[in-house]
Amino acid sequence: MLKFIIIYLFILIAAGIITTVIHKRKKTVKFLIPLISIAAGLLLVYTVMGFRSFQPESLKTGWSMPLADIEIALDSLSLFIMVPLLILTAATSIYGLQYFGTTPPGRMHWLNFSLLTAGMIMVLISRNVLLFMLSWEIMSFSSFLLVISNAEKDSIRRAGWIYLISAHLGTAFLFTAFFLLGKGAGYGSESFSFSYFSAQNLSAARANLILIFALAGFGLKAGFIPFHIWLPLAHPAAPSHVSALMSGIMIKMGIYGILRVLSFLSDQYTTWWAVMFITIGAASGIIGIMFAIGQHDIKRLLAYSSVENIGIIMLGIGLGILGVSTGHPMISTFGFAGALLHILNHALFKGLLFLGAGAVIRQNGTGEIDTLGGLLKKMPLTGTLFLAASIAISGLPLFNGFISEIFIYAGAITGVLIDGGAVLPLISALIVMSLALIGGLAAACFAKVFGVIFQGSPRMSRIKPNGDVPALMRGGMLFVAAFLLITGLFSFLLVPLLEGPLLIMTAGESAGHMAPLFELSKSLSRILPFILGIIILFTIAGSLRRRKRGIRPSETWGCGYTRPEPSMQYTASSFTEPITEQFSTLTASRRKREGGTELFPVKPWIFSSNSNDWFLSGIFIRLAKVLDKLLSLLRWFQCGKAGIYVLYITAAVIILFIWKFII
Amino acid sequence: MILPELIISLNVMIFITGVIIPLGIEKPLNMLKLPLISSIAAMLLSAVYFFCLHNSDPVLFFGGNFIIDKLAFYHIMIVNIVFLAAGIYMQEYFAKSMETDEHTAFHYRRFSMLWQGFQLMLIIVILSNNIGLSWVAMEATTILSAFLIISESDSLSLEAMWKYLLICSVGIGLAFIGTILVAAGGINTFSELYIHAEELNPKLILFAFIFIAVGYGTKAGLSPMHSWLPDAHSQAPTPVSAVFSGVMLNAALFIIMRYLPIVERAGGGSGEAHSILLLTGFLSLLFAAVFIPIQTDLKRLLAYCSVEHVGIIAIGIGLGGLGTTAALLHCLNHSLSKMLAFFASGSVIHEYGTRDMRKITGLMKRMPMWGTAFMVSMLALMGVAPFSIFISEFLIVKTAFTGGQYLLFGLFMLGTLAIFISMLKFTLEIAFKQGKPGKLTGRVGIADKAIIIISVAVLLLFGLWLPPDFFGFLEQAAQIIEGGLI
Amino acid sequence: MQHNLLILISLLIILSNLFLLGSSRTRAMLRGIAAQGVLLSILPFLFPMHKSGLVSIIVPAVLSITIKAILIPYFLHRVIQRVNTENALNPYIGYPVSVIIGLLISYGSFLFIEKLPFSYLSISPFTTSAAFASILIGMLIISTRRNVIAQIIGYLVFENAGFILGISISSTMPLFIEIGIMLDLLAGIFIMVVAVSRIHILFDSVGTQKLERLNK
Amino acid sequence: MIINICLSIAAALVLSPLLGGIINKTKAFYAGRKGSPVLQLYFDLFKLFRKESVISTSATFIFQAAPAIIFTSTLAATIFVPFIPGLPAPSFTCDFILLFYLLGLSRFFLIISALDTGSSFEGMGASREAFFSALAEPVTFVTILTMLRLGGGTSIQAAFRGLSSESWIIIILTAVPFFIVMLAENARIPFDDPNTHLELTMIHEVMLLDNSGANLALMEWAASIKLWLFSLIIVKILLPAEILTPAAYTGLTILAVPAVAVITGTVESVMARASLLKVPQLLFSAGIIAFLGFFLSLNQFLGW
Repeated sequence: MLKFIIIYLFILIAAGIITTVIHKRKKTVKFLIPLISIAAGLLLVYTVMGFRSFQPESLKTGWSMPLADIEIALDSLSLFIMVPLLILTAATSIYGLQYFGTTPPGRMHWLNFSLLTAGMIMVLISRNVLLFMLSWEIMSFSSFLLVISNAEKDSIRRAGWIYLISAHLGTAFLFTAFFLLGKGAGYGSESFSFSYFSAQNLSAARANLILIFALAGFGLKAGFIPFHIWLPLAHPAAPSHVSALMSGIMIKMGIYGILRVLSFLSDQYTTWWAVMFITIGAASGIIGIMFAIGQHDIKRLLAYSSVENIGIIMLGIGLGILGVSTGHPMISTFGFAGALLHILNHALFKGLLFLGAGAVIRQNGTGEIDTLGGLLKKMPLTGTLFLAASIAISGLPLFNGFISEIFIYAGAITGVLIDGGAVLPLISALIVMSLALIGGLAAACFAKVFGVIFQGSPRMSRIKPNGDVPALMRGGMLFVAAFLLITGLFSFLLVPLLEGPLLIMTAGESAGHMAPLFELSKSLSRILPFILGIIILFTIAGSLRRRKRGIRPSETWGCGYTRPEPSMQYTASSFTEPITEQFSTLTASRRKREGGTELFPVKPWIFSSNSNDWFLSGIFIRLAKVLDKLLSLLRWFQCGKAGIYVLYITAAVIILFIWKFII
Repeated sequence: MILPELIISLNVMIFITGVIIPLGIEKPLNMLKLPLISSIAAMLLSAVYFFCLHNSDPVLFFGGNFIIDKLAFYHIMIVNIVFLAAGIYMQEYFAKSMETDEHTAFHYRRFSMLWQGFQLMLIIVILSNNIGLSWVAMEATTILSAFLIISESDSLSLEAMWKYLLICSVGIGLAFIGTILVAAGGINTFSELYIHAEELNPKLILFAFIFIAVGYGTKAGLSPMHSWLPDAHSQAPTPVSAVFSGVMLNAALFIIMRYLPIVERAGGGSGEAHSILLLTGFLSLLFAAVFIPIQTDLKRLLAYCSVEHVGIIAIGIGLGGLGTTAALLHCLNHSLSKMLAFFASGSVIHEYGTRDMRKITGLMKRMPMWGTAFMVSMLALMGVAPFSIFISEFLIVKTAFTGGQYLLFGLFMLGTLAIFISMLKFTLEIAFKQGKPGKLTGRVGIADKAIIIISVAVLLLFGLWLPPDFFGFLEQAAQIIEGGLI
Repeated sequence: MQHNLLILISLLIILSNLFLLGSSRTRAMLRGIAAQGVLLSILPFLFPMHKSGLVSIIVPAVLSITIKAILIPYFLHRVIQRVNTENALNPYIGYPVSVIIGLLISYGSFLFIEKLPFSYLSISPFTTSAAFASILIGMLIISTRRNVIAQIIGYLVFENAGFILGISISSTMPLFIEIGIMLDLLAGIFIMVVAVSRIHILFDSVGTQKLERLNK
Repeated sequence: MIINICLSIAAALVLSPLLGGIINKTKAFYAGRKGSPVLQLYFDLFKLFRKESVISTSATFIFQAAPAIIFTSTLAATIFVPFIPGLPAPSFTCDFILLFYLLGLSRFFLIISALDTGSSFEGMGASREAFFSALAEPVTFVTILTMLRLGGGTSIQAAFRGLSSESWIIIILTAVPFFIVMLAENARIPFDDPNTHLELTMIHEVMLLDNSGANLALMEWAASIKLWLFSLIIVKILLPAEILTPAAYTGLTILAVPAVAVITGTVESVMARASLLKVPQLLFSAGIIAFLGFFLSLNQFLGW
């Protein structure tokens, strides 16, 4: 299987380079990009088919880089994450082909796109620090270039700036984590090899340090609170299919990294790690969705919702660690299973949501939720798929989001029931509560998004939707949506995929505890299709009845107003007002009013609300300012006077002399 | 073995001829061809060195006053590459500026002569085995290059030149005292000194090394002696800046590298000399981080960036072991990317008519080729993967960490991050901010294109795949600094 | 005899340094530095044990007298004449204080030499300490005088220190290198002088105040 | 199992409209009025099913499909709460999550169907519904968790085993918040006033403004099924099946569910609708009570 992945890497890179070279000949480009997609599809089929009989593979050849060999390997964890990666690659590359319409993307666009994909695949299969970091950086860098593809706008440049800084900061943390991991092997090439990492015995203190640095480093990619700062800036900036890829799968590389590092430390799990993960998870989940609710730009909103979903994944991982550390493999099996499945699920529905958002933006020229409305009539397919993804992301049944959440719930509830010690049940109960709150708020959030964008009528008269998107884009969305439904209804098909990764994550403890997982998914797979069937039957019956009896169309009841106008509709801001008001301390939401104070206004007053991400301004920018202030303490140095400069030289000699001879 | 003598004599002859010929030429453009021709010749000669000597032990010649070993060859290679590229670049550069400036033939004649003299002296610095000769040649580089700075004769460049001259002279003067102190024992070649190092007085040698490190460190741009550097690099004409940053700093560091094994061996491997380099290297990084965020002048920014990278090289050497190898690799990486960055900024400055970064916007649209070169070189300088600087910095921090230098590691990360933040901001603004509409009028010549493509390719290649023998070669060269193979 | 001569010359060098610190005019400084050049050219004769043969004594002596005592002062003289209008030094530190600091430095360097843990340098502690004092005094002049000509003279003092040190503790350099060193110095000063005249042309001043624009 | 599912569904379909009638009768009793007949809702449904539907021109197919979806998923939720004990019921780990998430699904469609017409009144109702239910959800789950701990199992059947005399305080601390949640989820006073239309305080009723005919009937019916479901859960929590024979238990349930409705009616009669700003506070307090109950259910604390 590794062989095919390598071949695919070559296809990707070759296609990227060729499109860059023959940039002008659009026909050939049109031929090459679907190639990426089709190859991804084939590889996906092969991957999924071969999963049952999968054996870990590895490959090691010399590399001219110092201390590093080309060590690549494929284990079930990597393979599992490869699945959503391939699905999204296939869908987004097809989608992206028509996304740009009449203005083609820049020369480097497809090269960056394929490098991003290739980088992610490389991250998944590399087993050597240098190779891993190079792939990691290629992934970050190519996505950075994609983010700034429209860099003439100030906001986009800023987004790219903050994104690359976060990536760089993350790299610094990762260096630290990896160096700590390899410290036992000194300067040898072993110190870079993952196989060494997993074999060694670390002291608890070092394991703690490694975990903290790895969390910070990978967290800056995964984007949980407080490291999410770049997400809401970068996702809106990138073209939508790229956002889909970035939000759907690239941020999961951070999660993958955390899982990988955890697998090195799998004999060291402690309860406080679990508490840390769960705190991070709950905070990201709740704060992320709160911020999402307050947003009025669709892609920004989706970005915050990614923060929320990463939070859910972290909750699952935390639960998994908790289970292992307290000796309850069933909890950890459910926890890790939920987390892993949520990686897949979130990739699917978030990918679809971004593709849908891209379709909306492409057809309307704006992603401002409050200006849109009534798009479902013009874009029925996009709207329906968006609805499906909205239901899925809210964790509601029939679609896939529900499955992973119920796994985490199951783990937590198992934990709640365990006697002996209050810690485990309390933490588990907190997980349940936060998941419930997150779920409810997510439903509110996506009801708002769907309701305001696709329903009612356009809230601004200048918005003139152009009908639905072209065929390839629809195809890309349908492709993802199919997986959404299949995963949601027939989750037992997926559980076997989890077996291998779970063994890795729990250090083999999950081995005898897969049965409850199967049972739960089988029960769900028995009931959910049945419910869906009834719903479909009912709906058909209802429409038949309407067809027979006819319906009387009429204006929406205006509640007594004689001249209702589209601008009187509830907007996104007004929809979320109760929530943003209530939690304004958390989301730093501000209400703004433009207009006079008179009783009978001549000009319309404009109310708007706006939530301000205080993590960026409150933590990171403040830290940067402190750093700058510290540095500026030395700015007298370059005073421009040559005489003084000579004095520095004298001082250097004298100080060195004192240092070396007197002290 | 007569070969090395022959080659070095030929090399000297080439440059002397090169210096003399401009006296007989009238047309400025032809005068500027000479540096190019002599660089090509020097390049070919160094290729000959390589084929004849790359497997042999260090070769001493001219009574032991000169030496060719792997370390020297590596640096000669950097010198020749950068000078060759600068020679190519200057053709277009001066052709463009001739349209606007009213420089006389005298001016170009002087430039051509000084330039070649400068190159010759740098080569002698590197090939010299005699500590006195190293000093003489180094001082000569200062003298010869001073007037290269003020080719664009305005008040700021004069100021920069004055500071360069005064401060570097003082620095080199200190190095002279250090040199004399080292030679007090009666031995005056690096190779002999290394052999007899254990008989030397370790305290005296360390005392001398303080002078040497500060002295040559001044020329190399190590903090706190770097104060001349931003002025000179920013005010000089672009080819000169490129050569300053790409070669001269390395050459000064090279002499320190030569002294290092001697000092350490005399001191019984106590690491005193290394710690001096670590301190100054760290200070360089610090001062770069202090001043980069407030720059407005594009070339000044690059100059401070040189301070940073010299600091990184010094840190690498100061760490020893793998760090030395990484530092050597960093020398080449930095030279290439800085050279490219200066070339790009030179063209940009010419096109926009200003060096104020706030006024240079929309570069990618206006000058796609140079814009790409600028972007790539800046990103490489910031240490973004997959460019080769990432690899060398990675190895250096790895060495620092594994060696237990956690504080240094942390400060290194913090410093580079601070630099990264502001450099990235500048780069993005310059490259992408909405600029004046319309594409450029001037085109990029084929030679310049070649420079851009080759440098970018090498930076990228070395980031992903170091040629197998190359790293081994570097390790052997590093062995010389580590003490071993002189 | 030789020993006493060494002491005398060292003292004279220190005195000339103090004179340089105390003088308020570039012309006066020029005289001081020329005198120092003459003193230096005597030194090679006092260290015959370092030399192998008459040539290696005479060449440095001749070189130093021509370069340090004649050529360089001549260049400086020319440039001082050209910038006649501006002779003042505008020091950061006043002349009396400078002299006192110079005295302290000289005294300190004696102590310093005594304390140094290596004996080579103590062959003639007076000259060596005079050399180290000259280093610092040269730096002091460069740092505190706001006049480029004074800065050049400061640099010369500093260079002379190197020469003294070279003569007194080691003379194992091949002759061609010694010549190179001298030529470098000459060329360096020449370039500086040219630079000064340019500065004067451009700024109509040789004060350093106008040379402080590149400052961040 | 099929029989039990069918029985649960049938009971919910048939008996649920009764509750609304009982509540209204209770309120009438307190107000000293005669009030509408107990079976009024049956009549309403019957009438509405025969009427034609008027549908807004700005509505989409969601608006037309929503009643069916809402009705189905609410009904599907009832199968996890078997009406007759002793018979096998669909039960698996975390089935109550599915139960409440099915209600969530129906709520989601209720909200988007309200938004579909573009009416600002319906939007307002939708907004409140979304917010309050998000706050109610964690409270619900904590109460269930407490019951699960007492019952010692992971499916909702275990929660129905929980009552024992020594833990009565926990039962109270669970039943009270669950009752509050029930009021909130079913849009009763003090969260919402089901008797008024077109007031700014409306939540549930206002979302149905543009529905008519069969659509409205389905919506109303679904709402009463939901009320039925919650009441049934309360009854089941308070009345453990083990201590009675199945027949007696069924009989008792049939009596007890209307009793819950009577209590609801009493609450509605003695309280006024709370200010909207108070609603989150009310739910928070319920949450705190529920969490207290959960806390006590941890064994150590029971040992006191």
